[in-house]
Amino acid sequence: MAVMTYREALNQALSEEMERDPDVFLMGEEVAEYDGAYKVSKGLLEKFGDQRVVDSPISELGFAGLGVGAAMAGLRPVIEFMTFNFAFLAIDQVINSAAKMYYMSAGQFPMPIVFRGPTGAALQLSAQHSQACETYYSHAPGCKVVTPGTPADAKGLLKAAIRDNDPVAFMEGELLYNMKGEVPDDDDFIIPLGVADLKREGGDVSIITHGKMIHVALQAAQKLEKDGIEADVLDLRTIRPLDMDAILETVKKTNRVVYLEEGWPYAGTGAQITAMIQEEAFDHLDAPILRVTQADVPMPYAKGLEAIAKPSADRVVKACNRVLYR
Amino acid sequence: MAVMTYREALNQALSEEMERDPDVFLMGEEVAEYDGAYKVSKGLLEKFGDQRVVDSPISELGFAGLGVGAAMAGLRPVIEFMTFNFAFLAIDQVINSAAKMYYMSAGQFPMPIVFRGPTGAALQLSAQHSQACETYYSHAPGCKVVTPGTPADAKGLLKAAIRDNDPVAFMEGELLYNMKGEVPDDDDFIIPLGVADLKREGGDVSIITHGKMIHVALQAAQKLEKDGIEADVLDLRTIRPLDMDAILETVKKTNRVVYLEEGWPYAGTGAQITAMIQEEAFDHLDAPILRVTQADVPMPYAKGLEAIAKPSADRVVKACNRVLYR
Amino acid sequence: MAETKTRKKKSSGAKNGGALEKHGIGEELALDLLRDMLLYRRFEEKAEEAYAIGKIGGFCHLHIGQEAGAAGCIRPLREDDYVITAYREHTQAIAKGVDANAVMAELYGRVDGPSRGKGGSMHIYGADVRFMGGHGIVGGQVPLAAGIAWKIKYKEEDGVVVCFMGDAAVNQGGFHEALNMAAIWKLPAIFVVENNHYGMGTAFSRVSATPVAERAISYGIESCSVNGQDVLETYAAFRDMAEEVRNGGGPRFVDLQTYRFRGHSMSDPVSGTYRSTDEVEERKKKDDPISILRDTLFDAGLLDQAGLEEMDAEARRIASEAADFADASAHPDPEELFHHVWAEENHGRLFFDGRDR
Amino acid sequence: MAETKTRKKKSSGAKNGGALEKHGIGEELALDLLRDMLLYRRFEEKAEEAYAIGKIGGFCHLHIGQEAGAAGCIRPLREDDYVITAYREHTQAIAKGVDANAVMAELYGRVDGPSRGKGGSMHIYGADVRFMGGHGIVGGQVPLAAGIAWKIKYKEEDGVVVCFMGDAAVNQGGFHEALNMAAIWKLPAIFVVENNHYGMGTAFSRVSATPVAERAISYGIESCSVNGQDVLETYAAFRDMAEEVRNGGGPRFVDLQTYRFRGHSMSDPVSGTYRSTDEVEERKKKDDPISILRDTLFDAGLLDQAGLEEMDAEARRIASEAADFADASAHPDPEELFHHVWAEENHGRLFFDGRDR
Ligand SMILES: Cc1ncc(C[n+]2csc(CCOP(=O)(O)OP(=O)(O)O)c2C)c(N)n1
Ligand SMILES: Cc1ncc(C[n+]2csc(CCOP(=O)(O)OP(=O)(O)O)c2C)c(N)n1
Ligand SMILES: [Mg+2]
Ligand SMILES: [Mg+2]
Repeated sequence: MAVMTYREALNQALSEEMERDPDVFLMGEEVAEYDGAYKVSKGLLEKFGDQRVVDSPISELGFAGLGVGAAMAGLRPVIEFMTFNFAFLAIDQVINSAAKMYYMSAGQFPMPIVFRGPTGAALQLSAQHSQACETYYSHAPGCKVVTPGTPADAKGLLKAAIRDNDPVAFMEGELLYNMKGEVPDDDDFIIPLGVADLKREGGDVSIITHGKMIHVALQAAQKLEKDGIEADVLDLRTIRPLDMDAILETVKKTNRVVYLEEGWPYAGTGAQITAMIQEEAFDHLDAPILRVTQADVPMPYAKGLEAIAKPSADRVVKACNRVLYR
Repeated sequence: MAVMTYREALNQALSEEMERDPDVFLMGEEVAEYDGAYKVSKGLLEKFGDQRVVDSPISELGFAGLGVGAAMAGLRPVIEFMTFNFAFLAIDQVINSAAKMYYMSAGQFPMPIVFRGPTGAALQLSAQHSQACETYYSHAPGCKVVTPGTPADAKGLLKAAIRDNDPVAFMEGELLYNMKGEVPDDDDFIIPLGVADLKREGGDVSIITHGKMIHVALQAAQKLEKDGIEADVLDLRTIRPLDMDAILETVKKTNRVVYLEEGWPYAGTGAQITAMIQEEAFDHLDAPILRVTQADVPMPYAKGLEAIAKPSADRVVKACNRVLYR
Repeated sequence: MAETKTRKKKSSGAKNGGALEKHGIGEELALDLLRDMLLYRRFEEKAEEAYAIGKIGGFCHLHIGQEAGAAGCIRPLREDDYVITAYREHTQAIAKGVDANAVMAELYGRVDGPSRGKGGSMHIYGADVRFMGGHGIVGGQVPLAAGIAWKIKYKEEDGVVVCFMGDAAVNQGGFHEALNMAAIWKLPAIFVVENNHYGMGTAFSRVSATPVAERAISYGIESCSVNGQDVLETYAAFRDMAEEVRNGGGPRFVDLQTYRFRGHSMSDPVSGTYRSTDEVEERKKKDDPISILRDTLFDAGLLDQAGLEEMDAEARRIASEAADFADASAHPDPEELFHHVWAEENHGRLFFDGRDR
Repeated sequence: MAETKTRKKKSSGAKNGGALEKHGIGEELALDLLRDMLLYRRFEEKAEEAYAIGKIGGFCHLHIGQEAGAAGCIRPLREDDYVITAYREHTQAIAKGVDANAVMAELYGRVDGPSRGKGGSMHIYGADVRFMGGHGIVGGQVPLAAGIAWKIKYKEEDGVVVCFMGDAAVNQGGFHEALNMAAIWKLPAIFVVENNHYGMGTAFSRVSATPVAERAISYGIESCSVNGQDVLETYAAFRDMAEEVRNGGGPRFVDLQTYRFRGHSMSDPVSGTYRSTDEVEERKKKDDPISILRDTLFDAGLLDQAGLEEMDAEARRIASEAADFADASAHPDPEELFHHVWAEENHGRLFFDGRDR
């Protein structure tokens, strides 16, 4: 096991998959000469040349569509959005072309394309640069959504996403790029899509989450531990496909659930998971499922306001106490 | 009370509000000379001239943004999307500009703009022309979402939406345009946003829905009646703002809920309503809340497949029987 | 198609006789182009009938009047070249090699259609013959074409992609983003605007301050205008352009001047406030690509009435055979609803609609 | 700013003396333009300091080197004209009349900022002075500008809107859609590309086959290139253009040639693989808009070193006063988090985050 940053893990995944398959190429703004706005593609231009690591114009709709066309013709594009906040400009090509093409052609055109970049908030980037965008992609059948929270997950899942034959929205986190963690050395280290990971074993309450919120969940679990409460912390890792078995397992164990997510509540991921749990494990619930989310407002710039807008370990603890009726 | 079509009701609402306020104008593809792709704007060009009823190029992002800019400068634009399926191209301006501007400017720029057009499926229009788009708009704070299901609601709600000072995604239905119903004659007939309507009084089970699905819900209620089951049918009418009081009232009365929606399940409106009900009326639920939605697939063209992809009264009846444990 | 005028025949004899030579088009090829267009015409007339009796539903956009934009643009291409287009694509699918029976079956929503009835009129695909669809979002196919051209360049192939769009599509931002990328990366793509002068009910002159042909200047892409009602001129232009692009000439932009003889779709009126009946009748008389080629061949003595009728009978035969084939094809089974959503199953759940309900 | 070279002064005396006349700019105005630019420079240098010590966070894009694009473009406008721009807008906000103290307070995230600290560096607005922001999505402000121009036309006013964008923004589809609409409806808008030749680390020449100035040809919009480092030329160009647009001349497109002296944002390097340190130093020496005007005024005998130092002291005073003001301004109260999401409450629930948790 090597210790590396989330950024390096993504970089390795890209590099290894590009080595492995000449049809894989990376395109996006600043990915080549600038090594990526967040340096995720550092060194790849040198290694693979400017036909496989390509700086695009600021034309999100255009280069996302270019990727879809290239995938139709047999390549395996990795399209980087500098952040998913800018992908609103491209979402027509993701939903109307990428996610629907395989169906509209009755299987004639698989769509092995990855759209990747950070989602959610970093620090004080204000409303137009801080949105968590999962819902816009998970809602549509035909599009897979992957949200790694650790370096190992980032590497294993990106490699799986690149090898997958469906379009994948691969959502990273600006605040995760510098995070360090252990990553298996194996060149073929793959984490299959759709397998959740129980990141902490408890038994009193289930904190279910995805993406960078896994770290907030673990902090909350530590605080709860001090009060003698042991929390299961389940990291979904991919929200479509969804590891429902793992969800039901922890629910049936603890009978109490808090869903934690970075984004807004209305029709968010937590709403979906909550609706499914109450449907499929109704008799196992000893309390309503609570959701901890971003405050239901556009993200403000001011440091203090941003801090309270984001989900916090304390709010998770409070929610856990509520479902435990403490 | 006059009897008129949903189309005529919308046309009246537009005409009356344009009469009332010279700052209201209508822009979109084919809205002027062609009277609208679905004839909703019939006669308005003649009545108000080509500065107030404006044919746009096929530039969804551009004319949606033009509307937002005009609203910033003090006008009250009504922007027609021929259907919301095409608004994926414009959603950046709706979410990143319209929905966030008032907040980013701390109240300097109210955003009195209506984006309107049909959402969801008509008949055999296939995957790129049949998507129900509510989730893409309801998810974001700053954007109101209105989904009238009858002519009276269409008129009263459109007038309210035009007078509202926040951006409103006003979602109609192609299959509703020809539907007839009674509409109050009053020029100032307004249905305030955020008021649900109990369209049928029952007591055994609650069918909650919005938009054109209200008619499927009422059919289902009739079928259930034959089996001696009386269903409440609650039409939310607006999904943001949301009439939670009305929802909780019917839930506490029947203790059994089915949410019916036209769109896809994952992170749909039903997921949100379900999550809220189980949180706020947990002890009142005698059964899990079930959702009846479009099949979780892109909409197929073939008549037979499309028919089974859409939510049906029979599937609603089945779901009601399940929550009634019959 | 319009009746021939004897006078015209005489007077234009010489000029027309020279048309084939002028464009370097042989007799057999010229006759084939006529066969192509007759088939497209009869095929879509059949589709019209079928639509009228409810065998075909939804939107159905006919190419009638614009057939040279299928025959003339696509016949000069190689099998390994790609074609991508919008929703007015029945004839172009056939031109690229999708079986006419299959196309009709798709319109009928049957399992023998290329998309097994799931795509319908707007979404015809032929992966095997490199016909890349069939797209319903105006302008949506243009960035896809850039991606297909990207693949050709990436794989160092010598193919080209021809991307069709309507005149209204040039007002889509994606069109501009795609043309800019094609220009900076010198992609082997030919962007063709089938300029029938209207987007639904909107005359192009009302939504553009400049003619279509000028819309690529900003990118430094070489442009030309082609008479899309003259299939010989169209064929020659695309034959030559394809060669140049194939040899590294970079992208091209074509203003293909044409005219739509029918309404925007089956549910739209042929004429109305946006264009007069006279205008339409005038164009049908003067500018029918089939009549124009027919007259040329008559005048050049390469075809006579009998030969024409024979050809036409054959076209009608294929068209009605297609309709019979489609009608005999099965409706997709209910479980097909859930096929082809995902190319790859993974661990975990991919569908969320609770099948049991 | 770069040191003056005596030789230069002598040799260019005559020419520079004539610069004011040539552009029809009076002495006081010329001095005001220098005052403006000095203020912008010192103001943003202050912001740099504040950023370095963590008083300002997030993205902070400086205009240093491009100040003529604020002073020269906006000073000629009327109060009732509109300005809208992207995220590199501190100086342009001040130029349009937003109080410098308030702008700095916004950068600090305090309640005395125009957005009460909720907007930050990228989202400065001044509704009262018709400064329309402050937008973070590249190209996003361009359609908005068309809408503002639409309102001017709709209300039959004689104002204009000046819309700034960077060179990279011309590759956004929305830019094209907006310019096309401006052209067909003859909207009173001036679209200005602040062409500093790079979008972050990407040279424009790598993402466009044609120069910026050609990007409006397709719409038939009159274009011109202006030396954006020469504030006198810039001022004169905008003064004249605004008059023409005001009088119904329709939209204009300007390639304002300039150069960014700092990194893309505070978190980006000034130079790197995408541009050499030499290039940057060279441009700073040769092309500082402040030095250029200073030399002109020196040579014309309208300003001496003492006068300059006085001016500069005043600029520094205002800048540090702004920093002090910002620092003294309160942080927004927690409950402000939920203000200004909705302009209008309705019946029913608008917030869904369960405040009690
Ligand atoms: C983005 C988008 N907006 C609107 C529509 C509805 N629509 C379908 S075809 C059409 C007109 C297109 O005209 P043109 O591009 O000239 O092609 P033509 O139909 O003339 O072949 C419109 C507005 C659409 N399908 N997609
Ligand atoms: C749609 C979108 N894509 C990407 C970004 C990230 N980004 C911010 S500024 C920028 C470069 C813009 O360069 P240019 O338009 O030349 O303006 P300049 O910064 O040079 O003033 C990029 C890529 C963004 N904010 N919006
Ligand atoms: Mg057309
Ligand atoms: Mg730039």
